[in-house]
Amino acid sequence: MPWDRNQMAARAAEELEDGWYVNLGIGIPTLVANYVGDKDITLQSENGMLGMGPFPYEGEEDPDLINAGKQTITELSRTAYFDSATSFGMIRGGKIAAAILGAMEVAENGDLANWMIPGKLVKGMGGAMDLVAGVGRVIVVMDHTNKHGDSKLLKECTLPLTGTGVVDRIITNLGVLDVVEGGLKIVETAEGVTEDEIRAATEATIVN
Amino acid sequence: MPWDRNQMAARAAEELEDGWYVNLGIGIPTLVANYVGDKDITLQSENGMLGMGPFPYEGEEDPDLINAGKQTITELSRTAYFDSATSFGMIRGGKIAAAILGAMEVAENGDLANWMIPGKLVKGMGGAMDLVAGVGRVIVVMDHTNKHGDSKLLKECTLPLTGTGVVDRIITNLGVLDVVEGGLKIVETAEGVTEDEIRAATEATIVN
Amino acid sequence: MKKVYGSATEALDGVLHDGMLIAAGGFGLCGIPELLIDGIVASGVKDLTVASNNAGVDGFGLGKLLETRQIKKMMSSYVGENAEFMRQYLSGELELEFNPQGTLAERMRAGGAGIPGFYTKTGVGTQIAEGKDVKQFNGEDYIMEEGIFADLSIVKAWKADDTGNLIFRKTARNFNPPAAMCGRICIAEVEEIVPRGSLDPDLIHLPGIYVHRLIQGQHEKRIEQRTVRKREDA
Amino acid sequence: MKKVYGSATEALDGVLHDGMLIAAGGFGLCGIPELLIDGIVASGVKDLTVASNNAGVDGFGLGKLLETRQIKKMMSSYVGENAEFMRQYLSGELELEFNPQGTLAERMRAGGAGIPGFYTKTGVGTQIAEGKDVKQFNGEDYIMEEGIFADLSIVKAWKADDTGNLIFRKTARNFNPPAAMCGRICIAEVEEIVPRGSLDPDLIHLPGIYVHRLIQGQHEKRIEQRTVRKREDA
Repeated sequence: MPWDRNQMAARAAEELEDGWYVNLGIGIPTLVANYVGDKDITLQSENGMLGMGPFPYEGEEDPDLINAGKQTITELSRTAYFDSATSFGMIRGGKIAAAILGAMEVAENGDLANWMIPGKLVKGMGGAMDLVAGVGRVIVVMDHTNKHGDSKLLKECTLPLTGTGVVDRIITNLGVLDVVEGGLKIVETAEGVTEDEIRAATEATIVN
Repeated sequence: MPWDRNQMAARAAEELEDGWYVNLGIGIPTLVANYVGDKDITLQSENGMLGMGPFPYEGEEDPDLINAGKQTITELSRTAYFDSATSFGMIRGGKIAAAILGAMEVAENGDLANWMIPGKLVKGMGGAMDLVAGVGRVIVVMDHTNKHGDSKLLKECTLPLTGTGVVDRIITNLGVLDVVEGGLKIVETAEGVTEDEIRAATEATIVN
Repeated sequence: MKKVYGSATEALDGVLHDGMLIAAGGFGLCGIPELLIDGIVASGVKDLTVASNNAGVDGFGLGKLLETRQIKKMMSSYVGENAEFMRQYLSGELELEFNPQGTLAERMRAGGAGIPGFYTKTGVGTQIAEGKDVKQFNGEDYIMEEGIFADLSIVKAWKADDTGNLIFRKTARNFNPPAAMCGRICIAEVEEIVPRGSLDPDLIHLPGIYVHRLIQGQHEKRIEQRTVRKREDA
Repeated sequence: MKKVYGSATEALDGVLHDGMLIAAGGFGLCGIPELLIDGIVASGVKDLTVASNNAGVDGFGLGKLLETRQIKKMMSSYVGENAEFMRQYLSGELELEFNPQGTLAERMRAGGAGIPGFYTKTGVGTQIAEGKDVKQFNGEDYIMEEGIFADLSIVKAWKADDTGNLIFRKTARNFNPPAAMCGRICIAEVEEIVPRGSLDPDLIHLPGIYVHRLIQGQHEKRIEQRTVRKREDA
């Protein structure tokens, strides 16, 4: 049976190693924070914070304390604040071990498209282009196919790119795939999903 | 009679305007701080401080509080500390209104040489190249001639340059000269010094 | 040299002109210069280019300057939390230059630090790279981005002393320091001006050299996305 | 993930190799990583290139690593407060790359921020510009300087918490933050490690993400130029 959102987030959390500084994108990636267990993970919020805590209790919201999704959050005992130039200095400078991001399309060469659909409302790339260019490891978490049933793992991206050759690993509802020489390699399947089912749902070249 | 060191410093202090942030070089420029009177001048020390105060009282020296000449100093109520990248960001970015610096040679086009004499011990340019390239106004304070009686205001510098076309005004023991189109212009003479005496002591073109 | 002014209108006097480039601090509605935005609305200055990570929401923040059509062009990384913005943009009334968020922040800092151009990997191979210089370092492509040199910076801080030394609070710091750095003139608004000497010189986020004018006032500090957890979750 | 080590030698274990590039914080003898320099002396690692604004004095600071001939090359803005340095330099035993002080600081910050090159006016038309790319912006020449990417950074701070968040004191901050940023590995030495939560998160100068290892110890903090005024001058 394919993974649900929470199972995908839990699987993504396994990617994180003790001591890592990590940036989580909006959507399913945000849920990853619930599954890090007792690993020593420090979350960055690219608007200027390391050590992002959970949502505040009702009545304790602070307008000066938000995350990159503009949601009210809290600080931890390890928290440090800094300005946006410093924040993206650490992103661009490779100090963030990993980013876990959503995507619209991933190509077999690691190209990523997750910021705009031509002809639709374009809101902007925010920090996504900086993150994929800068962080140590880019892990994409997304459904394997779109609502029409078409593969989101493609030979080539059709949408405008966020970055070229940037994706390291893809976690979908069907399993886990790595970007390797020549295409994508199946690393793991969701329980009850076969490699053949993944192949059938994937446009990108699958290599062994 | 030519000005002495303190008179040159006092004359240089007249160049400073209320509200300015200023960087003073080593030597006579350091003395300028004694003559700013009640003008609101904030001194920058390029090792990471705005609002540099006087030397400490004996016994109150702090090894963590030095100026760019590595001398122990004190802080003021307006003081702010920052790192060296930020410090030179404000210098390069033109936030410092003026630097008052010593020099070995100044050319009539504003070229400045004040960091090395080939064949002699070379200690380095420190922050001088950044200062002359970045600050709003570069004022040189130096003797008009060297110990051999040769002019230090030249048609062209003979020593390696600190910056090209960077000097705005020169205050020597004989008077005050501006770098203008075509050469140097005498702005003021020390009391009892004639313009002809300045011309005679100057190799650079003097224009009217 | 008095930096403290009585109001946004007084502080803005003489520094506004049509067609100017303004850099604004803030992220979403967090740490935005509310009072100075109101002052610019009141001034009627127009054809502005505004460099700001976001464009406010309808009726608040930079959204106010969009409603009055005083903005000709935005330089931003993320917009469209604002219906009026989208309407003007889609109808061609408003120009928009997208900048990756980190590139925008660094372009502001670079302008403030006298750096007219720098190389970054961000955006290589994407639309963002179109028309930009490419240079290889260690066999990899980087694109050149230019420093932003604004005519005016408007920023919001928590506290200031009267020399303009600024302290920010939590994530309301965000784009404010780089925005402040890149302006030929910078005006800061704060919640409280304290006597000089009451801020620890080791703990100043932005030295007063960057701040030319200063006002104090009440801030609404609107929350854009109120997210909470219930106490029983604890 | 434990960052705190028991000694300089323990903290340096496994990160040193001959021929490596080390970025060191400090200005003169102020805010220098005394303990880590001693640890590097003890390690015997050699052929080092050291990026540091100054080169210490005879017998103290980086002067110790010069005495033991462990340094092959210095990248500095001001040297020669050190007789042994000058002897080795004039005899050709030691290479020296002069960098304008602000260029050196910015090259370190750039390396730490993933910026491989930037343009500056500093040094245009001087020896420093020789061999460097020139580009015009607004009709004026600028030269390109490259980011410094060090194998190791060694820095000195005042206080740290155990996650590596650092606070500096007065002008001992200087090159330490940019030096810390540009290292693949950064080791910090501090006067005191405090429990996490005891540093105000708004007032951290360098977030722990930049600091991989951490030691605490006694510092001599030698004064290079003791200048005072007499009380009767007051």
